[in-house]
Amino acid sequence: MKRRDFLRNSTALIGGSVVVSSAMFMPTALLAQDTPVTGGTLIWGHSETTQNLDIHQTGTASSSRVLQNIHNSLVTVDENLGVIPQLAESIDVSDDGLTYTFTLRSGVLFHDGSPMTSTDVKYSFERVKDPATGAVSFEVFNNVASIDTPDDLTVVITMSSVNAPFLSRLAENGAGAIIPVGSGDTQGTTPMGCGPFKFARYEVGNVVEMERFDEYWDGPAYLDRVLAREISESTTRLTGLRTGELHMINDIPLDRVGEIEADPNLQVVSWFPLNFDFVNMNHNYEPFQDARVRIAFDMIIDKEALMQGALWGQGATSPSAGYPSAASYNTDLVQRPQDIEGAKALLAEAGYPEGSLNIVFKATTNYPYHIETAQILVEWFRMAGVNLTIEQLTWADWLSQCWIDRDYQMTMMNFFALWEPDYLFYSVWNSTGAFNYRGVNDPVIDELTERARGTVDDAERAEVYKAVQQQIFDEAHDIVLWFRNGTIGAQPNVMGLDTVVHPNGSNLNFHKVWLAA
Amino acid sequence: MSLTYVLNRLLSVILTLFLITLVTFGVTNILPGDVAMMIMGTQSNPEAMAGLRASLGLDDPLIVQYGRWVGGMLTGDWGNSLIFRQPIAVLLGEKIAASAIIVVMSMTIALSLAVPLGVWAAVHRDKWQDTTSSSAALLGVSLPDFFWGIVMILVFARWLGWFPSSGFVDPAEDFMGALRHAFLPSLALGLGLMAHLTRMTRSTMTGILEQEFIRVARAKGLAERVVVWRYGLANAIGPVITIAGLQVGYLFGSIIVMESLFNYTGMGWLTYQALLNRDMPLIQATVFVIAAVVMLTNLLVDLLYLAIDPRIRLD
Amino acid sequence: MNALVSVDHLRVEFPTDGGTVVAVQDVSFAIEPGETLCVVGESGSGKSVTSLSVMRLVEFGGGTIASGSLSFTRTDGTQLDVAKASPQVMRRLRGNEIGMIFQEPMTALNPVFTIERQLTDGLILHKGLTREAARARALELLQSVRIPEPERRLRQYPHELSGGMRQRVVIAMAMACEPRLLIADEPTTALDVTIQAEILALINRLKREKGMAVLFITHDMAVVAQMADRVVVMNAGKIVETGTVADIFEKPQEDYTKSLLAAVPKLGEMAGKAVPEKMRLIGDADARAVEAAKTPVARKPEVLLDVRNLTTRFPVKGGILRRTVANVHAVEDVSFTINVGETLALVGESGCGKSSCGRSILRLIEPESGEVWLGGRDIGALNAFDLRRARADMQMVFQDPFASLNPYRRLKDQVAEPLTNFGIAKGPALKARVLDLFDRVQLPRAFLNRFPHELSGGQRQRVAIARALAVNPKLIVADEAVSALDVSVQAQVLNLMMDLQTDLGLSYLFISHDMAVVERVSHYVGVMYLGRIVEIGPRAAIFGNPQHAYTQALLSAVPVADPRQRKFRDDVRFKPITSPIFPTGHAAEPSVYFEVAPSHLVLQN
Amino acid sequence: MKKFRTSKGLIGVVLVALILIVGLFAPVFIPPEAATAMNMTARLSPPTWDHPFGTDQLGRDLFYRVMLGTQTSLKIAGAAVLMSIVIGLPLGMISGYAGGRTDNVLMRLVDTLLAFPALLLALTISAILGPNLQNTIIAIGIAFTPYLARIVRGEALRVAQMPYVEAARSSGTTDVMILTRHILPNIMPAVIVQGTISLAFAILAEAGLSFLGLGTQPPAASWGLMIQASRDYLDIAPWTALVPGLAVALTVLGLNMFGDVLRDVLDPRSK
Repeated sequence: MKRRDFLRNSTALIGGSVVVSSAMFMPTALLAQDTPVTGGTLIWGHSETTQNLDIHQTGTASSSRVLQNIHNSLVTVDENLGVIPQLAESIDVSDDGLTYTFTLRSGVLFHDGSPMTSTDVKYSFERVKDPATGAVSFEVFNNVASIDTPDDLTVVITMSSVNAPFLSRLAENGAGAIIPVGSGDTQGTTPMGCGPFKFARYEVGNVVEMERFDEYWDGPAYLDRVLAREISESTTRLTGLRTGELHMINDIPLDRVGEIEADPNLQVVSWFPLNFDFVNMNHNYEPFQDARVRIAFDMIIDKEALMQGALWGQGATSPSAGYPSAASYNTDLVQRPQDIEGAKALLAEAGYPEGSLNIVFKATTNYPYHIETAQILVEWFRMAGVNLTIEQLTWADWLSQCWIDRDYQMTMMNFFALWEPDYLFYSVWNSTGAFNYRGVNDPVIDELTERARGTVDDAERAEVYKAVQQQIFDEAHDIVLWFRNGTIGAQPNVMGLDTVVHPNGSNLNFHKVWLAA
Repeated sequence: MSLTYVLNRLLSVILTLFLITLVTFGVTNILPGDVAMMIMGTQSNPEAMAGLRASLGLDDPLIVQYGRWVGGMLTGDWGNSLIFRQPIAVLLGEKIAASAIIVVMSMTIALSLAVPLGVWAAVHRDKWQDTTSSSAALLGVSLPDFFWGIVMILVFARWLGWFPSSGFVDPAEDFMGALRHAFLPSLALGLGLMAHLTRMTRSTMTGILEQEFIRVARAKGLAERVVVWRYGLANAIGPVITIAGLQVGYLFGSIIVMESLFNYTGMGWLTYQALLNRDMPLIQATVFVIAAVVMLTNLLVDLLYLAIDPRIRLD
Repeated sequence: MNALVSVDHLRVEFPTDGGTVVAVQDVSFAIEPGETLCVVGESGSGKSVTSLSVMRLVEFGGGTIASGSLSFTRTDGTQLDVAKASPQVMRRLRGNEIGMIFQEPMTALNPVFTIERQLTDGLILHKGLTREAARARALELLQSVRIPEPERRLRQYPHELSGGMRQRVVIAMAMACEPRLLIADEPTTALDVTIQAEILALINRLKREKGMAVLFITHDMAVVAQMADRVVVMNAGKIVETGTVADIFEKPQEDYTKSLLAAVPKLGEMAGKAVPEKMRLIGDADARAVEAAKTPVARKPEVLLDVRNLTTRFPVKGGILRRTVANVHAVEDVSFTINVGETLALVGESGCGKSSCGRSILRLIEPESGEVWLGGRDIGALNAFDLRRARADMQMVFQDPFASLNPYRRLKDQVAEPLTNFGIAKGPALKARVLDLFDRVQLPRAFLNRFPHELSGGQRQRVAIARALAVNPKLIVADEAVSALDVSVQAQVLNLMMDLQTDLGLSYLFISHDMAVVERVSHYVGVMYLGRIVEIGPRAAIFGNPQHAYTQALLSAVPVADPRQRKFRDDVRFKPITSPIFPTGHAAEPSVYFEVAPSHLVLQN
Repeated sequence: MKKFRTSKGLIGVVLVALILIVGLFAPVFIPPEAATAMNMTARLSPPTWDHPFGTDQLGRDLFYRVMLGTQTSLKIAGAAVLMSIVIGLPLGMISGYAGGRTDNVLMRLVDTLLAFPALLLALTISAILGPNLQNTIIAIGIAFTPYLARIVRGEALRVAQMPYVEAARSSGTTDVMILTRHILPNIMPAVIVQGTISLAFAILAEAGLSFLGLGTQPPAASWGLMIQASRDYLDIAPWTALVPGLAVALTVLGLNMFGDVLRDVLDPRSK
């Protein structure tokens, strides 16, 4: 499955439906689609508030979504999620996997006009590596022994031990973003890099304004400016699109996608996947130490019905959190069908007869559909004789209670679809993984994920990860539910939207977007 | 005497402000979680967070942090927001101005609706007009203000298209635009404020209309219009404004929800973001500033009362 | 020539939730040009409603003129039925052809407008004057009501003026358009006696000068005697009797009028009598016989209360630190004694310190210095515990019968409270004692379980007395205890108090502003002025031979309920009372007295 | 009892009685599952015969939810107001009666609390305590307390100066007795009236806190939670907001009218 198959440009759909209606509704997009026009300001209703604008430090998707347009990375991924050079021209990895030699593109300029050189790369990487910077990706450089710059356009990185996912990790999370030497202190307020747009203005909570960088190495963008207006209230954002105050919005409220799609005056871009969701059981909580309880819980849930209920059908269920189009995705797995009676029996076998389990389910209001999910779960669990009580938490409280203190019994969370399997499986399911807030402690998984790190051969590595997925499923360490669609709603004159979504499904790239007259 | 009165009030305001710093600082430090956790979100890991925490100065003893905070505020150094990486003083400056527009506008709307309605009710006390007016006023407060906010967005922005649905415009750049953007949230807030003000206007006016000087005015042959709207209202303005001043505190609570809804980035929004993100310096600053503004507004209202009512003017 | 006003079978109704209340019915009278008609009656008699009807202001209070006519002769000679006139016509009449003054000078002026604005708006409206012309006329008016510094007053706000001055402004306002009828609704009731004298004289002078008629509403027969040409006596919404002032006072026809007159003490009527005398009551013969059986007695020689150099000051806070910057010298070096079974009256005008003096003795407010000996104990030296005990010996009866009883407690509980406080009685004994107290103050036992609002003012005051008597006190401080009561009720309560004195040997500290009542009930009288007793002595000496200038002024200002002794024909003017506020550290001189006669002391100035 | 017969009083009494009856008896007749049972084929259904008040975004019957939500809303509001009275009443009474330094200190504290907007206070308190019903009640209760304390203090100050209090003191009544027997009954009408009005505000406050995820936890029904959940569907399914909104509106209206009437009725002088 290629992710491109999921990318639907709604203009095509509209074209189909327009045939029967009057020509008045013919979107101009169809008429002028293939001749990009330079100029114009795109007003984007951004679904979240940007915070720290330092690409190395920020861990929030909101800031990354914007900063993607200001920064370029040494490497990035193509549509098939293969690592490709971006600011590097070529990459040479030694056979022992310990030495990486990057040859940089020449003539790349920062927004201040200075050329990008190997010293900037060294500066950027060392900044991320330094724990004092507080960079989210600092562990990417854990095995890096030295960074050398033999000349202006060559960077040589020597590893102390093999780290197979190094390159792909470098393509994610701003780990490979290059900033000019010495600009670290000002990145948080005035980000600067060598991306297609220059940072122009930031009004906290209100707007981030970017303007075209004419000397961009890959050719200047079409748009003069992008105004990213931050409107976190979904109804308000939608109204802004409908009244024409906004050219485009990301994250159409799930229940409204159908409505907007049916509106001939608007276009919808939706893609798959944006993120995956899974139900978490705290492995330190006694009942959940028994795999039978976890499996029984999995059996209680009808994932498809839940997806229709909570996501209004805007997604696809999946038994594994592995990236659906990645080679490592285990296609053999099938989600357990709902079997309330079976679950009851299994629970009774595990020593928890009907009515004996009283469980608090913590859900964060940060994701309203988590609340809906939880409410539906309560009904099914009641049928299975498990009393579920919901506790709604703000984002801060969820992070503090569930993520940091691991003080919960059940919860659910989503992660942006992590296409890089080491980042995904090691961080989330390895007993020492940074994102293992459930306390999963499975020697099998620990062994497999460690082994994958030392496996240089891609196909071989993919098999290891398939085994990991099998183990997670068999033990029901977590209940993986689905991958959710990403959506963009736009006025018909916003063009080039097929290029806007970054392969990772989260970031938006406005380089090739243009406004028809 | 009125100067001493002002100084007196000022002194008690300063004392209360000091108590407010203590409460604010104390409470914010009981809040679970911290900003490092919020900056990193679900991408965090313990080591990275420790580094960030140290670089943000979150590890100092509390008393040092309190001293640094109060000392900084006194010397004008309000520090930086940890989450937005901006100087707090700059942020506050922008956001207070934004909220001031809404506060003033919603209060103006509320007063210009509530005063006539309240007077009307008082004049026709215990008649159908009274019931109608109280019910109309109560309708505003019967539904939460975010409900009215959404209704405003739907009616005035989406269906009628008269006003923008969201956002904030700097009045220095586009004054009319700023007013247009502030109008809908102000209207929604005004409806909520109106109920109490109508009630107070009614009861104040009822009392005043029973006063002897109203009978005297009538005995002079003055028209009822003059008696009520000039003789009566001139006496009611003071108490009504005092209530309006007290409402400002309530208003600063309401704008938290309303500014989020309209994506109108003012003090309410900033405070809420600070709270959500556990941005301690920003929480402390915003909460303190809101409390201070509320107190100073009440002081101002008292002084205004002083100017309006000659009885208090002298002592 | 027509009467100026002719009221014919007036009926005024007030629709309420509980049905229609008839406030006034079948009222007819006429006012001739240039005469003063006094409408007199007790509370609820309908006298105020009548006066408001003439202006048709009654409808703003929710009342309606149900039937009858109110014919008014206008300046142009035409007759107008006020009951049927349009609102526009009424507005032209009000303030222009009919002026009105009200009871409360403190609230009759709009507190947020200047005097000028309030004086001129009627002139601008009715006479079409320019602002300048109206201002000039306002100045003239202020001069005609004899207000000092009229220019300055125009710029001032009401609260900057004293009560007397405010009433002058209200009169000036009413006179602004030179109305042909002035309606005065209890214009002096809220004023001190010297100011009342001034205002009455002013109304008389203006009436004479302008030749206008006056409709004067009052409850005070003494004022009627002083002011009226003719009198209408009202009771319960109806007219009882109408006649010339001489006829009403000398040949009253109706029982109600007679009893009203009987209950009014006349200043000077006690001359040459040794002991207090009970009030005359005209009612059923049996009651009179019982009443007569008890007569007030002479005082006993033993001293009960000995007050020495009592001084009470209230701090005036000021400055940023809220420090005391000045003191109100409420009570300044006051000394007196009260013997067992004796009544000492403290008289004086508002603010003279008489109430503070009473409260200081009970230590309801803490005195600054001085000693209060009660039955050989220094009250001032007692600690909180002993003070509570000592209060059983001295009780207080307050002025306002509406405020002095807790509206939420049953009467029996309120009377029993002091008994339970001191553990004097419990269970059946307590019940018996409460019953006994109710009997003693002549309250029906059916009232035991009632709440205060179910009682009339006089009945409440009896409850207050019963409560005070509960603990068998030796001294009762009666602070204006009968001032708020209608005159007939006042007489009953006073008689009760005198009976109790005879029966129980009580001593009273009788605090009052009413000189005529004081003359009737007291053995000794102290006159207070600015916190000091300026003159004290046996009642006969104070009333018969006043020595201090203030005492003389006070007595001369008291209206006498006798139309042959008219006092206020020409302008009367008394020295205004100065402020008792002194800066901190002000050393007050001791009060030094000289004895004009045995135990008749006068303050040396 | 005449006062109840006015039209306003009648409306108030009837509304309050109706709400109390629903609050008390709805849970007896309606099983709790009725409010949480979902029907994915009838999401956001407008009022029909099956669902007279329509359904919400999860296909739950709004009639059952609003009926069962009555008790929850009343419980929260009632408990919060009760709490503010339990704390605020003695605080205000002592402050008003004692005066002087005690009054100064207490009122300075109250002023400090008053300077923080109530919603901000409630927000912070529940951020510290965590979100559940009990903590919501505490948060609203604390936020309301300073207002009540202020009103009580003013009333106590007024009553403390009444001659009957002076009379009680001069007849040897102790301070505690004066507070309980004389001051308390006389300020109770004001407290009760303020209480009824606060009830209305507390119901709304719960809605406001629900906006932030505090308050009643789903899938239980409360009016505030229902209004909060409706905000994303106001344009396409207005009944989801109108049903609970109307319930709150009628309650607020009823309580206010009832409060006004209560003020008159409680005054023994007006009978």
